[in-house]
Amino acid sequence: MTAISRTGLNRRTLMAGAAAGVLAAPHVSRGQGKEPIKIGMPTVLSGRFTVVGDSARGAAGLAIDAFNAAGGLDGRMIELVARDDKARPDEAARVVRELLNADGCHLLISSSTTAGAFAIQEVVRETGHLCIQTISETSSLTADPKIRLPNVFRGARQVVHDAIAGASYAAKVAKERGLKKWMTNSPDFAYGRDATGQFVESLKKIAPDTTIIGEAWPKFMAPDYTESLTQVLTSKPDALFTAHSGGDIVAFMDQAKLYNIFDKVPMFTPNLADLTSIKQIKKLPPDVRSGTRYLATYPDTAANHDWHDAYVKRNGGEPSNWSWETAAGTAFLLEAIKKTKSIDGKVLAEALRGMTIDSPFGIGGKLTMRAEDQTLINYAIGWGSVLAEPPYLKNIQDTDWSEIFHYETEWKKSKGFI
Amino acid sequence: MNFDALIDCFSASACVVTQISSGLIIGMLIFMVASGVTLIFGVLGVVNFAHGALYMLGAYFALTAYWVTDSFTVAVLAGAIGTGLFGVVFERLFISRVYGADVLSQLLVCYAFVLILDDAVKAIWGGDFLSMGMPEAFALPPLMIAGGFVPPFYAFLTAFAVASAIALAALLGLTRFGKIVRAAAVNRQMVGVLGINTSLVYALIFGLGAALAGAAGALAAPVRSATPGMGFDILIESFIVTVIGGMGSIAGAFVGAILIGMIRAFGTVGFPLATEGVTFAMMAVVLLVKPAGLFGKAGR
Amino acid sequence: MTARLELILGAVFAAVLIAIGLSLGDKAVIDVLMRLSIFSLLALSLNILVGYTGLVSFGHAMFFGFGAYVFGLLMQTNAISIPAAAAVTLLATCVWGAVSGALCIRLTEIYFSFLTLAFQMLLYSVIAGWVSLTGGDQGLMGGIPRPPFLGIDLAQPRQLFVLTVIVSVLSALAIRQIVQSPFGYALRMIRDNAERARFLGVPVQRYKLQAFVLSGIFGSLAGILMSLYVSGAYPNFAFWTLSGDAIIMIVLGGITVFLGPVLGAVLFQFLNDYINRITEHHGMVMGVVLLVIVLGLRKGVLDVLDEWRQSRKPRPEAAP
Amino acid sequence: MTARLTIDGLIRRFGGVVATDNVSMDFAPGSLSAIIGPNGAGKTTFFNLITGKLKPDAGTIKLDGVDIGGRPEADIVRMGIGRAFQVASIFPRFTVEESLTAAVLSHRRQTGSMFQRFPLPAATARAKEIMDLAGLSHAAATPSRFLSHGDQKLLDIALALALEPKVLLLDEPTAGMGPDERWKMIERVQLLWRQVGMTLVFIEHDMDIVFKIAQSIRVLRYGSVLAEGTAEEIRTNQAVIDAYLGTSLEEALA
Amino acid sequence: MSDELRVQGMDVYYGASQILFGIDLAVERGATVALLGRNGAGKSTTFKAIAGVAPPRAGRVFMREQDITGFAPYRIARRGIGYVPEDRQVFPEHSVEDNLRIGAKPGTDGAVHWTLERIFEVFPILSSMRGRMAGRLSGGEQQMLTIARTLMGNPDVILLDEPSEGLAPIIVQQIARLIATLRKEGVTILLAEQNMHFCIAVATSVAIIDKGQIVYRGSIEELKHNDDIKRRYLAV
Repeated sequence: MTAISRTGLNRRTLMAGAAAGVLAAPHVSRGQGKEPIKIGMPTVLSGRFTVVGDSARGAAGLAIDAFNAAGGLDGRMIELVARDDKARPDEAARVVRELLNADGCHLLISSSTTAGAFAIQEVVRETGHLCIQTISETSSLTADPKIRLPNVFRGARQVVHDAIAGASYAAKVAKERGLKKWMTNSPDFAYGRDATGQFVESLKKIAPDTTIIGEAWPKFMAPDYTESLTQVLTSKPDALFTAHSGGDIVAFMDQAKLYNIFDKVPMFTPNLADLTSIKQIKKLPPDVRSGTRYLATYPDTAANHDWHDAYVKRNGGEPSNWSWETAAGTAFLLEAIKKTKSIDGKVLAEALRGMTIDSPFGIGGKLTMRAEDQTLINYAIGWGSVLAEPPYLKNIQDTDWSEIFHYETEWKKSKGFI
Repeated sequence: MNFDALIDCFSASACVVTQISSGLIIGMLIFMVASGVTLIFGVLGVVNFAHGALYMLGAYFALTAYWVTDSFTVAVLAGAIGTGLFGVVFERLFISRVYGADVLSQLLVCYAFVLILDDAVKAIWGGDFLSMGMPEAFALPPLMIAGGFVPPFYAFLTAFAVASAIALAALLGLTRFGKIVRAAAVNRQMVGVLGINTSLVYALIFGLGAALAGAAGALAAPVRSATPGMGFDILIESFIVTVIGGMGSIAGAFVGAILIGMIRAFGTVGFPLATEGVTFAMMAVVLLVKPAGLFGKAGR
Repeated sequence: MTARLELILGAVFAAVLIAIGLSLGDKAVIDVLMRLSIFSLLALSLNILVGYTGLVSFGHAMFFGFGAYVFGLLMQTNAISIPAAAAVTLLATCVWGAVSGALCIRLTEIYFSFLTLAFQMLLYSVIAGWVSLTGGDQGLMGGIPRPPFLGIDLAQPRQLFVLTVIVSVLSALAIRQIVQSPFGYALRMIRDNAERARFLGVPVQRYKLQAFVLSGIFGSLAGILMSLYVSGAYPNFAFWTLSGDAIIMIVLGGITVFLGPVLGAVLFQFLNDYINRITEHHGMVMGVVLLVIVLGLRKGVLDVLDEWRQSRKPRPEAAP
Repeated sequence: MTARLTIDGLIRRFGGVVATDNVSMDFAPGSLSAIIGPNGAGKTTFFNLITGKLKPDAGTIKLDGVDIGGRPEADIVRMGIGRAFQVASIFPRFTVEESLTAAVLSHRRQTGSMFQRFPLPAATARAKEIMDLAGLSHAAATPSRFLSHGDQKLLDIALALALEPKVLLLDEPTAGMGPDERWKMIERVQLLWRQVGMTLVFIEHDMDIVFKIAQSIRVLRYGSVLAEGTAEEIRTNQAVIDAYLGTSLEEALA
Repeated sequence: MSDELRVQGMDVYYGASQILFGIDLAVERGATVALLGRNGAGKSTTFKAIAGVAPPRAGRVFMREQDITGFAPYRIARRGIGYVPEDRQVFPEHSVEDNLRIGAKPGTDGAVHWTLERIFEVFPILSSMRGRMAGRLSGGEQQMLTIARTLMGNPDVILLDEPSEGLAPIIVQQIARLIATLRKEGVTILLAEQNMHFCIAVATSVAIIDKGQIVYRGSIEELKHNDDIKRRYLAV
């Protein structure tokens, strides 16, 4: 029996539903033992981002299963209530309210995509519930003090970290290979703009002699990149950066392949070295550089291999970047619960600030929840050349977190965040 | 806005050739879908909001067939024929019940199927994106034409779409079936009185429209990843194309599709963030100036 | 029913809703009631066009989004009070409604529908594309400030709830007044037989435009309430799927009976929320429910009841 | 006595076809006239020209000496030419009383009001008068779509009456009715005409009806006036008989 | 001789209003029966009901003793009934030849008596216009075309609804000659007309319909000499 429940449709629910009509009355499913701790998870379970929700739910479920198997919190089990937000921010806001108010969830793991994450941020700003964001990597969510909330933590990577890591790596390659003229091609939505803007900014700082000679912003989820790819052909850059991800980067590369664009132009992306993406690429161009998203072999530790195998065993498919992010966020939450023996949001928040846990995804097996901006740091992040076969990435260069911190601080200052 | 870039592009044959070819490709896939929309509207009088979902079905049928047989030809046939058959059944069981009904009923029946099909695809093929990859036969370097690049697969795709357009025009213009179809569009009752089973004709037309969408989905499969809900964008685009070209006009759909393709291809160079707005504005202008569309007959 | 009686019933209804919401003290109930109020208002406003004037708009959500964004942006300036911002927003809606409406009503039937859709998508692409102003796909970020006015503090969920219910019920009464006025009957004449109406001296085009603008104003008001409720505005508010949802609502509930859209909004939200709670395959379930209603009932729920009621009336014999 | 409605030299072409070919006729105030003619004779076109639905290519149409030719329909309606349609043109979802009340409101230019409640008592009172006149009172609360065919046509006429027309044009008031219904209908029309005292012109195919009630009969054929006169004159007019029965073909076929 | 087509007690309604009241009609094989009546008497409705376009609410229709009541129009056509509607209804944007081809089908016996060549022999005027858009033809030519189009379906019975309506005398004569030719070919014809003289010229027997009821049946000879009937139901 898994801990994941879709709020069982029991008789009581039905009767309450019938009696109260549309007033989906709060119903706390009382089991035999103690009342479970309910964690609400708004996420995408339909449409084009179903993969996000599946990844997140599977990862959180794995962690919670283990927690419950170990006896829960003094015998109290944790129940995960995952619900579809249809990748719509307004629906995400509604679902969160419903999870909190109707289902009586005590805590939240928000696995909504960026727009939904910001909508959820506004809800918990009002309700004050503790919330771990595990999918949105958009920097401002926690970096911008106007948006950051004391009750919201990010268990996901952050765009600015990726951008600095990428720029640092790209700068080295650029120096070696003389890549001066760069182009970008990224989706026109929050994550795409953020990832690209911050990469470009960082690259200019680290390698001042590079220039951006063109940028393309295909509509987000646009199935077709032809016109922006041909623009690359016309502009003849030395290298290209893209922040497409998931199915889009696969389509992007499939379409680019037709023009043999990346035969001559090296491609840099933070998003390709992920098991769910890389396996879909049928023909890999010779020179593609990617940041690590999720690979069973990075970090190449027994803990990571074991986690990967456990995930596959429980959920069937391969874990994705969203899986490890949610796993990390969930681990922090569970660790805080264990430590404080509480489910009070304020108590947990206090414990989470600055917490360091053992994790397969951290540098040296440790992850830290930075106190000052309540965001995840010290996760393993590296860049390398993409391979078509396992281990999918070679010559991985680990990013030095001190470099990330350095440029991150500069970036924050430039934004007026600190 | 960057009109300098646009001017630069127009002064270089390489850029012009490349962008025109990319506009053609974009347009041709839209045309394959839009031709079905316009055909079904023109003959059956139904605005098929579920057409994007049929495109999606085509892609998934093609993917499955490709995995089983490893043949792209079989994949395209499976996409087209499978979706076409689905269309015939869909028309007989559901669409035929809303002929002559108000547009609201038609809209809702189709919308219900969009919901059902998106979900069914997720249930059958899973929610993850799927990719076919380029078939061996097309894994070739791009052709060089006047300094511009044209990938062989896209040349094939364009040729396929143009061939479909010609075949469709020939079918409707030259064959007895086509003449019956056009006659039924004008006067269904009289065609029936002449001993022709118009219900069958309607089902076949819906099936044909569905098959075109399915073929488009199959053709897109090597270059676009398949996900539930993937038909949404192309549905909207084919509506724009249909409205601009004239509801019911195949030629209009062809011209409209190329127009949209070109706006996107050159818009990316000159006004990358406004291309979508421009297409909607164009649709609004056409509706206002010539509500029946560029090739539509007034007062349908 | 007289206007006075309706006013009393409306007041009683609002009072009951508020009493339920506040006395249960349950946030879930308040949430549900607020959303129902807002979507009922959206559906009612759309039905001025669809049910009473016979104009099927596919783009009604543009007013919802317009209201939410204009209001949200005004509030984010921190320079204006809530009622003033709402007034300015509704005024702006009038202008936008008059401009887009003047163009849209020149067309009829499916062409009208498509033109409204085009205008809506135009607005949507402006919202999605003008990132520096609107925040693009992330919506208006940082929340919508809700400074107290006249002793009302809308940052308090319970006060916002009370206000939302009152505004919605008042708007519903206003819409009721409009559709029951001589003007409302002129709209019905246009719906039933525009040619005949013209021949009886009804200025058909002018009235259509007025109906378009009025429907927009109430749609915009629903958007304002929504932006207060979610403390933000999102591009989805102006997307065609929301227009589609609004159409589904009125078709579910019925377009010929005044409260049909309200019932439809309730049914739709119930289906949406409840199906979403019990199954991941909400698409299939919702699709099947829609099919049953459209192909089975062929009308909205209240339409069916109304038809049944009318058909039970004794029919007169032919004129003696 | 001067005519109420005077038509002079009216011409209307559709492409190459002359649908109305130099038609001149006039109708005295308070007269009751029928227009007959084989299918395609241009009767409905003639009505469409008078009511402004079509614009004449040439000729004049004068109502009490004022030329109304080519004016917009709405103006002509307000000037006093009412019309009922061959296929009853009504408001299917309105009850009879609502339909007439709305028509009265429109006539009184009161439909713009959003702050009053429909129906306004004064308008209802007037609607009831018209209902009585038209013999529809028994069906006051019936939705129009449920009315019998005959009552629908009566309602169409009653709608026109709400505008208090000086001239009322009826296009085949008995079309599509059973034998008994026709007589009831036409008696009702005759009664209306007597009570209201307007000028009434109707198109009709049922010759029994035409001959029984029309004071004067105009015969149209191929768009032009073939004959004009009383029932007896028309009945014996050889040209009219030929137009209806056709000329003998036996010689041609021999 | 057996009845090719028989109609029994047929009632037809449009919505709530009854148009036809218990129509009985029989057409013998090879006969040319005229259904005479004034405008609005119910001739067209009778034809529409037989052709399946306006299905009867009561009564039965038999074709060669087989019940075809309630069949879809195309099935009725395939049973050998060809229907030429009064308002012609050519396909205006199709050429004359295409109009004819759309109508082409073998007869109930599987044979093809009417080919394009034969049609053009019988309708020389259409031959010279085979490529022209049907919408551009004159009224008389369109009438010829609809008859020819129906013949292409090799019908056993042809329902001709007011073929002479609105046509110039010279054309009416041509159509009358054509009907005579068809009769010689053995086609059974049911003809609706207002034009009594036309009927007298072409028909073998006559039925008169008035206000939705058949009020008279008889031979052409009888009708010719029955002035009372003529005046009551047909003339002014």
